Amino acid sequence: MSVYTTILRQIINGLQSGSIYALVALGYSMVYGIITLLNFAHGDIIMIGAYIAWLSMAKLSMHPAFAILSAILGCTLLGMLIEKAAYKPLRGSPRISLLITAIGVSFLLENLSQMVFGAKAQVIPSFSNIPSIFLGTIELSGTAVITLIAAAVSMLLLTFLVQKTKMGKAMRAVSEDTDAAQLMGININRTISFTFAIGSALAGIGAVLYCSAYPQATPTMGSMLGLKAFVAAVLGGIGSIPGAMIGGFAIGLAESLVSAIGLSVWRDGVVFAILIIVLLVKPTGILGRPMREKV
Amino acid sequence: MDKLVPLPSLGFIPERDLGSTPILDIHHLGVEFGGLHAVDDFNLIIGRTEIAGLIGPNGAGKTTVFNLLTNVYTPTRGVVLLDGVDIRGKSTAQLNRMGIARTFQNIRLFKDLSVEDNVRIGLHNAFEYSLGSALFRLPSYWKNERLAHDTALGLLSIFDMQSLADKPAGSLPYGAQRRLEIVRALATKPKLLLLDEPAAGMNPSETGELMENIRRIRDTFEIAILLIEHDMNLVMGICEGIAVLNYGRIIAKGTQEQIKSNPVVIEAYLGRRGEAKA
Amino acid sequence: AAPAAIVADQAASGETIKVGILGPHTGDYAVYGLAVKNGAQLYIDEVNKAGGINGKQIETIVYDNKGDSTEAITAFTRMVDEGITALIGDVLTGNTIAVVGEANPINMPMITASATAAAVTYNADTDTVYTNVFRTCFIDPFQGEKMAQYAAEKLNAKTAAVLTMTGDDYSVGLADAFKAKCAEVGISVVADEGYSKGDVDFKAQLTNILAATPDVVFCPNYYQDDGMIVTQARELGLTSAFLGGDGWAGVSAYASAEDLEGSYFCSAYAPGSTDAVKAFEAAYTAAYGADTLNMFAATAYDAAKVLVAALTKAEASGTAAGSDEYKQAVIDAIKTEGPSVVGITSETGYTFDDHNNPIKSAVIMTLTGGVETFKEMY
Amino acid sequence: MLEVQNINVFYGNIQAIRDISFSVEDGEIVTLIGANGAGKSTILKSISGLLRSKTGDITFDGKSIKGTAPHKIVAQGLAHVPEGRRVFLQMTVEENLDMGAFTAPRATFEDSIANVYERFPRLKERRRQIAGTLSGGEQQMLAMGRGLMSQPKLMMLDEPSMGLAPILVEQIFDIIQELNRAGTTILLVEQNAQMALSIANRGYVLETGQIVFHAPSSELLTNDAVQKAYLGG
Amino acid sequence: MKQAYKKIPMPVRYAINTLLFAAFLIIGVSLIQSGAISKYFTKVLMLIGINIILAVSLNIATGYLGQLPLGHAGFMAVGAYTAAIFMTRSGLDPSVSFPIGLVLGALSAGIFGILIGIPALRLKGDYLAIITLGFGEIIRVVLLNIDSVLGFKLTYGAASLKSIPKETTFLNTFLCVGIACLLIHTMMKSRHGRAVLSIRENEIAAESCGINITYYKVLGFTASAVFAGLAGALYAGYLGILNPSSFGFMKSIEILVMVVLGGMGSMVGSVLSATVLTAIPELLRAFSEYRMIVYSLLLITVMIFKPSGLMGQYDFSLSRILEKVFNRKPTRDTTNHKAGDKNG
Ligand SMILES: Nc1ncnc2c1ncn2[C@@H]1O[C@H](COP(=O)(O)OP(=O)(O)OP(=O)(O)O)[C@@H](O)[C@H]1O
Ligand SMILES: Nc1ncnc2c1ncn2[C@@H]1O[C@H](COP(=O)(O)OP(=O)(O)OP(=O)(O)O)[C@@H](O)[C@H]1O
Ligand SMILES: [Mg+2]
Ligand SMILES: [Mg+2]
Repeated sequence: MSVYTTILRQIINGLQSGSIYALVALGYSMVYGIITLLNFAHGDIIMIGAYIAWLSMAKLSMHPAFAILSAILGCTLLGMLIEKAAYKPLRGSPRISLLITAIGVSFLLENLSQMVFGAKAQVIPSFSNIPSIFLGTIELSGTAVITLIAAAVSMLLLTFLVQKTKMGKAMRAVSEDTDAAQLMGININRTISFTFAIGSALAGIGAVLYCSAYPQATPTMGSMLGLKAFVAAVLGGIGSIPGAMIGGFAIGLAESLVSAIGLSVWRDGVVFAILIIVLLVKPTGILGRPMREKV
Repeated sequence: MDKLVPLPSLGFIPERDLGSTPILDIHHLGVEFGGLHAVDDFNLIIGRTEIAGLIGPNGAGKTTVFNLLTNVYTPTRGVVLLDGVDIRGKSTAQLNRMGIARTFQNIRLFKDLSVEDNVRIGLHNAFEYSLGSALFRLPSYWKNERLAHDTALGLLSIFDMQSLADKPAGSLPYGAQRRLEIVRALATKPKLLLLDEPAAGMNPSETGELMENIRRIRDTFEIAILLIEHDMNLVMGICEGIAVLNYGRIIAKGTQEQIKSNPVVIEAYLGRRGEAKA
Repeated sequence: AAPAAIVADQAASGETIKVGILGPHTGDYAVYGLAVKNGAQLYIDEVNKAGGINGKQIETIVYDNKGDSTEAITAFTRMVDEGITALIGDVLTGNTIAVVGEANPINMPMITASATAAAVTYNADTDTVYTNVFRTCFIDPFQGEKMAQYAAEKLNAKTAAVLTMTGDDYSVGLADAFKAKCAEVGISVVADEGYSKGDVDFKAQLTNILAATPDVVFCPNYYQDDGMIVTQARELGLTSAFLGGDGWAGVSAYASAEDLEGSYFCSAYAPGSTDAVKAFEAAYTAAYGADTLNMFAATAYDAAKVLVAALTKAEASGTAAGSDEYKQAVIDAIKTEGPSVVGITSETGYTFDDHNNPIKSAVIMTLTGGVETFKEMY
Repeated sequence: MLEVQNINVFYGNIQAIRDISFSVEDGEIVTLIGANGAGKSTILKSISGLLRSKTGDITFDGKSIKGTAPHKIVAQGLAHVPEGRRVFLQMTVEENLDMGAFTAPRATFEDSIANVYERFPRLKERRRQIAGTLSGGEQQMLAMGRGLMSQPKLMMLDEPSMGLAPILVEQIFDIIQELNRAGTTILLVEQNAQMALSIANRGYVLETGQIVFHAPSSELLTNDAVQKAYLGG
Repeated sequence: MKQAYKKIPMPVRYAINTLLFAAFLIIGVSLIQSGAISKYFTKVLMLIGINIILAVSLNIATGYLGQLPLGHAGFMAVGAYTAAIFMTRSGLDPSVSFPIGLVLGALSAGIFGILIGIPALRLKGDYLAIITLGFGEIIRVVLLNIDSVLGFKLTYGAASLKSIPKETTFLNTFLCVGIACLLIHTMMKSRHGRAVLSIRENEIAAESCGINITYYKVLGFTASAVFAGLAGALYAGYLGILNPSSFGFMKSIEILVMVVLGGMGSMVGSVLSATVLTAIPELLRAFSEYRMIVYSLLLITVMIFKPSGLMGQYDFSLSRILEKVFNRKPTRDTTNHKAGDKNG
């Protein structure tokens, strides 16, 4: 195999894993953008989505299409429930308290699902056989193509939602100043609920695509994924929708290229070093708006 | 180098010693924000113990001038001499140590800290002791802390605020917060005090009191004060010289009388009723 | 401290023998900790049902350590305070070494069913053996060396690649031994790749391995990861044979039969191979479900068996439980009684070498048609 | 139109408002004056629902609005231009105005925004500027403009003239009067009591959370105590 | 109206606190030696002590400086490894090498604090969080991979650094707790501490008060790192074995939870919550597999009902209580000062 194809292949590898990061990072950024909450439980919602997919296919032998739907729906409802039960009572509290609550929710979901689903990794049956695409000699798996497309479409839809719709406007107002938003006649509870619904639905989609690429569900699968997505979102400029995409792909590519040059044992370190360098050059991430404060 | 504007340009009280060099000497100061000339060719001289006013329509660039003088923004053009020293390239903190203190249009107190601590932070450089003396409570710590405490209460007494010393600054009413900001600025031992709309949110009697206090501060500490204000009662009441800014440029400079009757100023800023009142 | 049920149970005899079971029952490694806990408990329950040791019931004190060394130490100390006479555990190598640091000074007998690093029973820096520590599982170097040898002798491999989970002592330990042995047996290691815990995408590393076209790929990790690694490798078109350690047991559920075909791993036992094994598996599944039924359940069952044999002997010696003599008696008994204990994973009994490691030969398992099948003893 | 009965408001355990009652009739301009910290802003926040009163009742347009969520109160036609501007700092001027029209019918949007731009040409000049970089006075204009966008029945203004140049202060008061003539009821909080009283029908004087005086503006303007305390006379 | 509230003079306060602390140590040590406190309980106490140092140290960066660092475990790791390598390699008697190891651990973590602080503190908020997380992870990855350097066995990577003399005791742990709390207290209640606080409150205003914010940010961050290093060194001597995976992201989160739960910026809160959060999992042992569920539910509940943490920003002070006792009727002027009523 030539060096050229190896490199090309590595780039494709990076894009594949990157597209999952991107999708998850979108959900992260979405919620962050509105209530500046680093929703640590986001990765765990994906984990629950994966278990729902597993339950519905492996245990209830549902049709894959229904499994996908129930995973997305389940995540959406779970996200909204978490918001109502754990985050809403903390409105107006310091951000960091919310962060700790999110960490608590994350622990809770992980431990609950270990109890309910067991500690062992569960294998998720494949949803369908999506044919691969060939780029010359290099095979690009069907799920990867779909993940890429899903990430791109989600990004466009979200951008449209936030920029052009009334709900989007409400979301932006709430994100800046909840009191002033209320005085504009915006129902902040509904807006935040909606945001969580969207973010969690994205997590559901992420869960489905994640499971088709890496068909295993474990109680702790969400934490690493969540962390990487968080890094991706920040790298892209947290709160920025296209930024989340770029960040996701950047992390995916960085990971595979670091491995490609034979540094796989150092990979996490090198990826973080890249992240640090990017942030030092551009302190608010690749697409983050500089926070200017008028004096 | 450009020729200095003759001194004193704004010093209208000859009987007071304004010193041989002005405290502040600004030449052709300017800054742009993406093509917008927020301040343009700004020249001003302020005498050592002068109270000067900077007025002008909203968005004229007054606050920006303060931001340039404290290096919150870096000027794109111009030279500023503080007490004869060029201040280019100095950080905000360094400028403060050189003698420029300010208050903010949007109040910036240390809200969760007590009123006294707010002032003591202002006294940071006035009563120095090393980290070691602090950690091990050496005599210099005790001495300076006691002095700082006394000084802080002394400064608060200017506005009769000693009794509030233990309260969190954020819980004070608006007007008290403005006064506290002034005290904190004074604590840094400035030669030049910049006040950005000190009377905003105060009612006329409070403003009257503030006016007295500003004058007293100048007299006790013998410092120069440059203030921005839209309350003409205050400006006309205490400013010995006034500069009027519009679209980043000075459109008029002079005494109260000159400004009040300047048709350009009336047109751009004071308005009909203002003219009548003034 | 004793749970009510057990208190009632032992009311008759009035005295119990306390045994600690320690391991990660929550968190990332819960699947191993629970297997050890259940496996050991299964045997102890059998003994208790049959009347216990000399009429004394065995009471287990079970604590979770989340896979965290700090918790392992506090939990162990608490067990000691509560009067355990021996410990089954810990589960993870690092935690176990930490516990050994506490157990060795007080000469507390302990048998681990799963901590495979050589350092668990032997301190290389000071060249001392922790005489109170035993295990019923393989040691890392043994497995790594075995597989390198096997690759050279039986598979005629000339080149090998290694893919390890960096930061995991088990994985790194096996890989290091494998690489060292490769040099001896004339295999050149053409790619040495790593990944981190929690990773699910291994394509980047596998692409590098693919480019190096090795004869075999040594993947000494845990089965879920290995399943995913093999699947992704085949997706990329890597056709080399995969080799693994005992962490592979159970891999067949995590990759397709096709992808796994022709992989080898060494193991302590072959599931379903003998009647004894089948009976154990049935009993375990009935009591705890099949979820955590993995190799460590079997080695833990054996550990309990060895320990009970030793305790029986020590009880007979008449020394007071918990006394120094008693502990020493248990330790001695493990050595003397071990060889006669036929376990699930050792048909020939447990004979311990001078580093307290069991002398047993490896079972080489291979995957054919999606089934983990016994290939040969090696 | 607005009836406030016996409200008591607390910040934690500090009582800011003590048993206050007052009313605003349809078509009136009513002003609240009082020293710093007297509780003026607190009253407005309680009316618009941002703060809750422990007791009493607030009715707007005949309906009780106490305990109603702020966004519902706004939808009923009560606008509150809060103290300290509170514009959306990361949005442009135009987006801010758009937010003001959140509850207003879409059809009138073009007219409303043209109207605001006409009153504040500076805002039109800066329509694409991020509000956070506007000068203090410009932000104040924006806050006022944003309030106008919702076309309310009752408008509560908290110190609308703060930080504005004299010429603009005049304009603001002109606008208030104009709005009022066009049918909007106004509840005005001002430090510039002189001007506030000169356009108001009635005034309430507040001291430490209590109403101490209530009279038609003309009377307040000539009252000695009020003169001394609030008009700088 | 001022005055009237009698304050206990500072030196007296320090004396009272020192005596009480000494009494605590003496009672503790004698109870342990007499066996009244079990070994297990002693271990838990030592862990509590180590966690207290971790919490109060992170509290400097989080509570006082107002930043959100997520890489605190990294500093702990540096301290732990430095001390451990020194102790295992110096050939000195453990009773000599341990105190030196503690100092070295704290110092090396401090050096890392400076090195990381200077670039990291240019960023704000969540960007700072992520960059510190990154540095923390890099420290961990490096510790994993510098198993041996130039043939010299250094960290042993994944195989763990073993045989560290177990020199940590109740007494030396709590002496370190005392020293850490005292030094943090004396730093914070001084012009330097106030400068740090002013940055949390309002950076721009702090600058215009003449405070060199870069210096004080790095100072705060470094102080935070120093004590984390000290805790790490104690931890090394407690556990006897070090593995880089003990110092991952989750460890940093664990410490952060302690600080926030205690109340940001409250040292007493940090001490309290470090104690509670270390004790709870131990108390919940009986719940076995359920205990993490109970733990996370507790965490969520506390945050919901006490969002600003157990102690808020309040700092408990014994002498203040004594003062209250001595001044039954505080005559402090509590009425709000109104500019208006004077003129009325
Ligand atoms: N960072 C910035 N970016 C873009 N424009 C800015 C920035 N800062 C200020 N401006 C613009 O510069 C002009 C001058 O602002 P400045 O705050 O100095 O006004 P001002 O004279 O203080 O007005 P006011 O009396 O309303 O406070 C304004 O039009 C403002 O919008
Ligand atoms: N968020 C708060 N927390 C605690 N106390 C507060 C808070 N907001 C206001 N207060 C207190 O409530 C009282 C009333 O404040 P309010 O803001 O209503 O006064 P105001 O009349 O609007 O004054 P100003 O002229 O300064 O705007 C004051 O004593 C103030 O200190
Ligand atoms: Mg201004
Ligand atoms: Mg107000």
